[in-house]
Amino acid sequence: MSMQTQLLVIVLAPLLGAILAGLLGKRLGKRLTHRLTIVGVAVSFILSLRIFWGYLYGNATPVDITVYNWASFADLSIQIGFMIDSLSALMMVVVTFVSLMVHIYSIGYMHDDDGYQRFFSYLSLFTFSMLMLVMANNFLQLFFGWEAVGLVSYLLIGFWYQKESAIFANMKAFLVNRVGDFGFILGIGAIFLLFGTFDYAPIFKTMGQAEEIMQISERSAENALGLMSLDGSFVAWGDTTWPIITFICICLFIGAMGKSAQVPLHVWLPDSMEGPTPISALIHAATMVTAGVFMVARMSPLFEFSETALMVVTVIGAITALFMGLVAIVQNDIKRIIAYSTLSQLGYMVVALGVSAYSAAIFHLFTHAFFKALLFLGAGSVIVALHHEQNIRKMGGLYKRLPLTYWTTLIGTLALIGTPFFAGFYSKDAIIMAAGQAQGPAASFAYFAVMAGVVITALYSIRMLLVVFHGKSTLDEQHLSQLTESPRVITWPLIALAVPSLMIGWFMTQPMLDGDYFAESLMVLTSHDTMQAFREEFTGAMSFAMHGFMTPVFWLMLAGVVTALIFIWFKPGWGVAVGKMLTPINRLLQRKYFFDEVYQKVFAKGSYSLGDMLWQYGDKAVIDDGIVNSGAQTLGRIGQKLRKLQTGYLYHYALVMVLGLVALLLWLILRN
Amino acid sequence: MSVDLMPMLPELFLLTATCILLIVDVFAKDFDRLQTYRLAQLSLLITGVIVIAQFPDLQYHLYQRHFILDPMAATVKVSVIALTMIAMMFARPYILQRPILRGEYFILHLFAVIGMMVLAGGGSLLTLYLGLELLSLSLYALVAMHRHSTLSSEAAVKYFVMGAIASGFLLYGMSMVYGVTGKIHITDIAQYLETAEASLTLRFGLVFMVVAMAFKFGAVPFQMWVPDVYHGAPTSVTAFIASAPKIAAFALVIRILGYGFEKVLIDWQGMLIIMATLSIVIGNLVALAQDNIKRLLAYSAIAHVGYFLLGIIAGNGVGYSAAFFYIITYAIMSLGGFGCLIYLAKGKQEVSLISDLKGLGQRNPWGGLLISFLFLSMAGLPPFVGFWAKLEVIRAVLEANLVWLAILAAAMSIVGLFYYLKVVKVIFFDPPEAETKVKAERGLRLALGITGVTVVALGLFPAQLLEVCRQAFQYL
Amino acid sequence: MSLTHYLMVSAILFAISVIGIIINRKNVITLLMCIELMLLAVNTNFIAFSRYLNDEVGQIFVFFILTVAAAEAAIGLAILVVLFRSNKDIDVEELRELKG
Amino acid sequence: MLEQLPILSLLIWMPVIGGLVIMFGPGDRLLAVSQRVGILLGIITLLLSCWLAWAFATDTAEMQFAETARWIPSLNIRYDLAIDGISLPLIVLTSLIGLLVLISATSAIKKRQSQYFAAVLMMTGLMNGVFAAQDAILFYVFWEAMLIPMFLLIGIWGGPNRIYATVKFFLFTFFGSIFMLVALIYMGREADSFAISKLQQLPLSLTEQKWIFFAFLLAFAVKIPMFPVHTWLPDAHVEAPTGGSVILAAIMLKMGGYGFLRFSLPITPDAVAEYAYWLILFSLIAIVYIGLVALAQKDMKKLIAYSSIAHMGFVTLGTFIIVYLTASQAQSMALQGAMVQMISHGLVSGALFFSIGVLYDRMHSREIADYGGVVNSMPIFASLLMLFILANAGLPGTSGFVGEFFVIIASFQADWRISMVAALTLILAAAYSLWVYKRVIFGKPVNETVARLEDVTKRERLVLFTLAILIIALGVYPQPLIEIMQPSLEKIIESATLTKIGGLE
Repeated sequence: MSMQTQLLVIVLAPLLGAILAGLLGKRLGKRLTHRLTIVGVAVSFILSLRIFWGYLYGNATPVDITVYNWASFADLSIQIGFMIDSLSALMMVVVTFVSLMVHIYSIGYMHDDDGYQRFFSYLSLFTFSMLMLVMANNFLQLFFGWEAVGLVSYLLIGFWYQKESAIFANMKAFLVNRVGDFGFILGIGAIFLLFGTFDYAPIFKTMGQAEEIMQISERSAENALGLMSLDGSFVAWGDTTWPIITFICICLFIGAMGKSAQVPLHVWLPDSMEGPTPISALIHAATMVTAGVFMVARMSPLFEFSETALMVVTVIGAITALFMGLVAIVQNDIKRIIAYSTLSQLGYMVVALGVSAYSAAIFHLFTHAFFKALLFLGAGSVIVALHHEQNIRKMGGLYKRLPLTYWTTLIGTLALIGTPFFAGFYSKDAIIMAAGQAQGPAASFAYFAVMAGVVITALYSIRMLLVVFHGKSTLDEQHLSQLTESPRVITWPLIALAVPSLMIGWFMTQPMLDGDYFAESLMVLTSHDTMQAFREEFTGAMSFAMHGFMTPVFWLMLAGVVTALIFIWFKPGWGVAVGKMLTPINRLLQRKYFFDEVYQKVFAKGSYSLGDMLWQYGDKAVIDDGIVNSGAQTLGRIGQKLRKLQTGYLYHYALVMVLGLVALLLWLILRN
Repeated sequence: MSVDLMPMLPELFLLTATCILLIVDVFAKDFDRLQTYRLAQLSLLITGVIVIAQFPDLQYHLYQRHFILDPMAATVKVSVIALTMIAMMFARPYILQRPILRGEYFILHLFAVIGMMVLAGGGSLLTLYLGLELLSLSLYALVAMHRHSTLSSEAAVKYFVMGAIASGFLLYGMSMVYGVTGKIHITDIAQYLETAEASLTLRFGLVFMVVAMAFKFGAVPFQMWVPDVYHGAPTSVTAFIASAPKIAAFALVIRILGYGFEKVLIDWQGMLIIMATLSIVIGNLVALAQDNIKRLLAYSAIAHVGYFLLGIIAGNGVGYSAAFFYIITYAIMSLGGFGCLIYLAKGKQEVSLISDLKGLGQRNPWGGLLISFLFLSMAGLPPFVGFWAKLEVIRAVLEANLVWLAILAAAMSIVGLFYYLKVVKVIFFDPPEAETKVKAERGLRLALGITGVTVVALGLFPAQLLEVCRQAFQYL
Repeated sequence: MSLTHYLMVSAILFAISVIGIIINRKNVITLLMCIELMLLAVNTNFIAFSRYLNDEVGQIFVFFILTVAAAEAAIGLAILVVLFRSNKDIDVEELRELKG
Repeated sequence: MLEQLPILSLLIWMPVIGGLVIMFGPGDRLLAVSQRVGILLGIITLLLSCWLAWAFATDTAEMQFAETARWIPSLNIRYDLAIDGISLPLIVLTSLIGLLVLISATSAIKKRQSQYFAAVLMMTGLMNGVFAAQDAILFYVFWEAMLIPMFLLIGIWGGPNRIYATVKFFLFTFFGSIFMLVALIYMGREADSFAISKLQQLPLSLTEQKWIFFAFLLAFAVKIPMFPVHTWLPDAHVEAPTGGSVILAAIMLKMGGYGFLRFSLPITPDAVAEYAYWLILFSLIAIVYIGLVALAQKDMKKLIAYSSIAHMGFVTLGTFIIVYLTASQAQSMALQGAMVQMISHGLVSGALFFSIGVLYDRMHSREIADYGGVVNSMPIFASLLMLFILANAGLPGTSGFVGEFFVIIASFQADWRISMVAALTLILAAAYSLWVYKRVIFGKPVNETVARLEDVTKRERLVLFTLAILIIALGVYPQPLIEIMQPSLEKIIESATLTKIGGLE
């Protein structure tokens, strides 16, 4: 198979599955539907893996392929095509693998649902969209994938459309994402202004040349672009000009904030947990929400040239990493805890992006995809076992009943909190080190945030683990004894995800963080190279992990774990007491910093009332009643008035006639 | 001295025929005067054929230049005859149901036609005056024909008194013109103005004459009689008054202003602009406030006169032909409009209020459609002929560089559309109050069909008529 | 007497007739008389001009006017009769069924 | 064989005459015959227009399939028909929508169906005429004549307040176009011809251009409609029967955009340059203001009507932004955006109004509050409506995206602030579209009637699927359409950017 065919198959196989499942699902039946879609995704996965292998161990070079001409006019041609390099290959594997696992898992999870076929159709459609996103070789297609994944996310969050909360959440998700897209499309506009194209390749090439110029002559980015007869800045307002690269990057990042749920556009992600759990694993943990991170990394040749933008990225990431983690501590819904954890982890990735540690960000994305998907699926397994109970306070002591779920979840949790040897450890440590290396106040704040985040992560993760699986069950014995481990279609994916959560770091850390796996796809200016320290320290996966026990990070994590153990395990009463002591903070966290309330009041209600006001006063009162109708009425009234002149008296008529005559005579005289 | 009477053959023939008809009618025994009616139609038809057969290609000044035979006169005659024939077709079933003298009715029409023909061919102030009076006197009598109707007699009195004042004005003006120029021939007057400066007395005379002509059309502020007469007269008479005489009056205006006083264009142009503006504005606005459909049509007639005057204002061939086209097509539409009212009248009951038309579209789709066509045509919407008329006059106004007037005319036509739509709305969208189907006599249906088809056909293919109108002024 | 005097007379006659029509609110017959007066004024004008211009056309015109005036009067009176028959009244002020 | 036929005349007169024949021939007495004849005519019209698209030469801006005949020699008005790349897509769209409206009417219209058929057929023909006319007066005749069947359509088959709506509609549009007539006559006199191509070449001073521009603006702005002369549209839409709304939204509004491209830009380039600032401003107001107003609507049709106005804001924005663009790429992109947006909006708004019609036929209510949970009983319908709603919100992959994307990107080249305000539609359109979808479709069935609704019938499915396929096709692969339009748009750009007053003053 030629490369193009392979790529097309990768993309179209899930799409075909989705279309078949969607249109013919009812006729195909459940079994055939899930088989079809799974085959589709499996084919994609296998082919993706092959390509990935080529980049990881072979010496595959980046490819840029055009599939078809989407639109062309006036020397401009916008084409649909694929750019495959180490970065996209990695993403393809992550997407297809997690998707495949979720497909399989869903056979069990969605078994009794009426919308079974629809669900698989959406899943495959999502896979298609996500692949389009990561494989895009131009901004248009990127935007297509970007919105398409948003759409499927919307559909899946509202999958249970009878649930009022679900259909509220999905709309919210879509709208908040649209706010991000608003920035994104402006970014694309600015890119077109600067480069006159939507394709990655020429953009990256230009920026590569700019880098060379900058290195040779130590100029600023704008200057460098200016030398290449590109306008490095543009008029913002009157005489003010803005550096265009910064504008582009910030706009694009606004898009990323929407998709990757960064503060303040994060509010949709916790609510998105209204969707079925497999979706939370696939879309809202492993893949879609990382699209923003991927995009920024993809655009590293642009971001590298704007200190301002990078600073913004760092700060936003740090805020998200720290404050969203805090919220996770006080949540009681199992899925929401994981959701906030996802937010926090996304914050980590974004911090990494901000400090130019793109490889670390992507690596964390990679490991996170496994362990977070694992955690969600584990949670899903628990939820299924408890007949769709999600409140952790109603759980407890489940480890005996659900051993497989327990052990896999444990692996996931350990990976999440960054226990040495687990996948999460490598990626998170790299990020922390990079943040530590970076200069400037933003980076210092970020460093603090990620360090504090370590404690917090450990705290909420262990809390959840303990409350759910250990402790005293609130269920009575009889109920508890009826609980059984989930079927194999559910547990196998757990195992399949647990393995990489545990081990992936051993194999991948070296090529990805230390090696040159990303050399062709990510651009880092030498002055920004925050991964330097990591590379120096890294000697091998095992030794690095051993070394990990001696770092402050480990002790912070341990502190978190211990705190959790004390509060949950040994002295449950303390928790309540501390909670009481810190009531205001507790309340702030419970209400998630009041973001939802404010947004609801200001934006949702506000724009509705504004619209209503414009309608009532602008359209109805001023234009319609004020001008149109009253204009017509005035004319009618004038007509009525004039009508009175026709009195019916003959002598009046004669008088008018004579007056008319006289008037004309006068006019004649006066005119001369 | 032998005189060639051939050029006057149509007039002479019609006069003879009418006189014979008067006698025939006296001896007619049949109640419905079918014979008289048929003979009247026949004589009109023959007259029309003669006019067409004699259609001149040049302008002839005959009989000591009292009589002009030119394409315009012939066109006016043909259209007047055609419209009168249709008007009589409308009238017959109508008067049969009412206490209206039947034989005389048609004969008066014939006299009016003779008057109009004389008017069209008038080459001197005298012939113009005589033609006008013959027309007017016939019309006064026609309006009063419905002897038991108080409205009708009131309308007749008003029409008569006002008309008499107007002809007094006309004569007074003529006397001044005569006094200054010493001539009563149009061509002589024109010649006089070629050489001499127009004195104030002459101009005063002009004003008096303009006022009289404006009265004939019903231009504001000389429009007061229009609504009352249109309203009070028997509908069939209104239909007649609203159509053919307008064309004849157009001939009068062209003869006097276009041919006679062409040199002092600047004087009468200003007056016409004032009157046109007022007519368009007041006609349209007051029409808006009407609920009687005949009055509505009357006010719309006033507005249309305003538009028609726009063509005259230009003061050149383009303008006159536009005005000519306008007035001919308007006469057709207006005749059709009143014809529809006759058609809809149930027995002795008249259609007077707009609300009487409720649900007509359902009761009688053809009738509803037809009346809507006519109304939309009057509103100047394509593909009906009224559109071309409007286009022509706007073109003429632009020709005269009066852009503001064109814009005003355009703007007021929106108001016009509003009240026409009001009627169309009632016809199609309001539910019918009574389920009665409208029945009508064949001749009436035929006549309506003719007007309706004309309005649409001329709307789609106006080229011929436009060409005829253009030809009428090629010697100017 | 010069032409101007005749013209003055006729103008005054004309004015009287017009004013008569306007201020008469009672009898329709008065209106008819006023109309006749108006035509008289015109005739005076024509004859005066004719004499002044030494041109007989004006006088011929007057003959026509006189004839027409007779016909007009006849029609006017006929209408008056019709009016009286239907309204039992010839009051000008009562003639206001048609208005607006 | 087809080459020899006067194909454009056929596209115009076949439906018109067919409509008359139906009305006065079989009528309601032989309804089955009327229906068949009507639909057959619709199909033939569509096929002919498709043939037109197939035989169209895409590499030239020349007028094609020209027909010419004397009409009114004394005024030099001719019966000139021809199409270029701008007319063609609109004609195909018109024929398609006309047919779909006929198909849906067979079940949706209960009273005086044959007359409805006649009105729709006549409108189809006349609208084809508008897009094909190459003589300004001929154009105007079609432009106005079309109002009459629409007037009747709303007035006879419309909702409770139909009379107000239809009269308002008629007067508003007439108000706009009458001044255009004055302008056309004025230019016709100057050019001694009413051929649009001649008018385009007519040299005009700036003052003349300004007056003419305003006359045109009024006509096209009302039609398209632009803020603040848009208020007829919501009323007309709400009261119109489904087919009326569809035609109104899908085609009639496009005539305004078409007019801007065909008349305003080439004829008055300097005036356009002078006033583009304001037009852009009003376009932006339309996008934001109307978007917000749409959010507050309680009536589905009104909501879609307002969203139409907002979407047409992109057409006007794309059209007038070219004044501020210098790169030919960006100019092309802007105009392409405007045109694609028109075609797309034709499909999307048509589909939306059809969908509302589907609901209305079952529930006899357009109030959003009367609905909820429709998905439970009408899943197929819900999925289709989802697609349309998303296309309305400009989701990439649907046609709704293409035009908005082009316009936003192109206007960024002029001024990023314009682009930013325009991009707000991403949020607003999504908000009102999805919110109405949520309230109507999602949730538990609000009442028994909703719970027992029947899903789309075969006929409805045919209509909706056709539109759905086109919407996706155009979103995924707009190139064929773009290719057709590009040469003609380039010609417009060329004439719009050349000043006309150089030699005059």
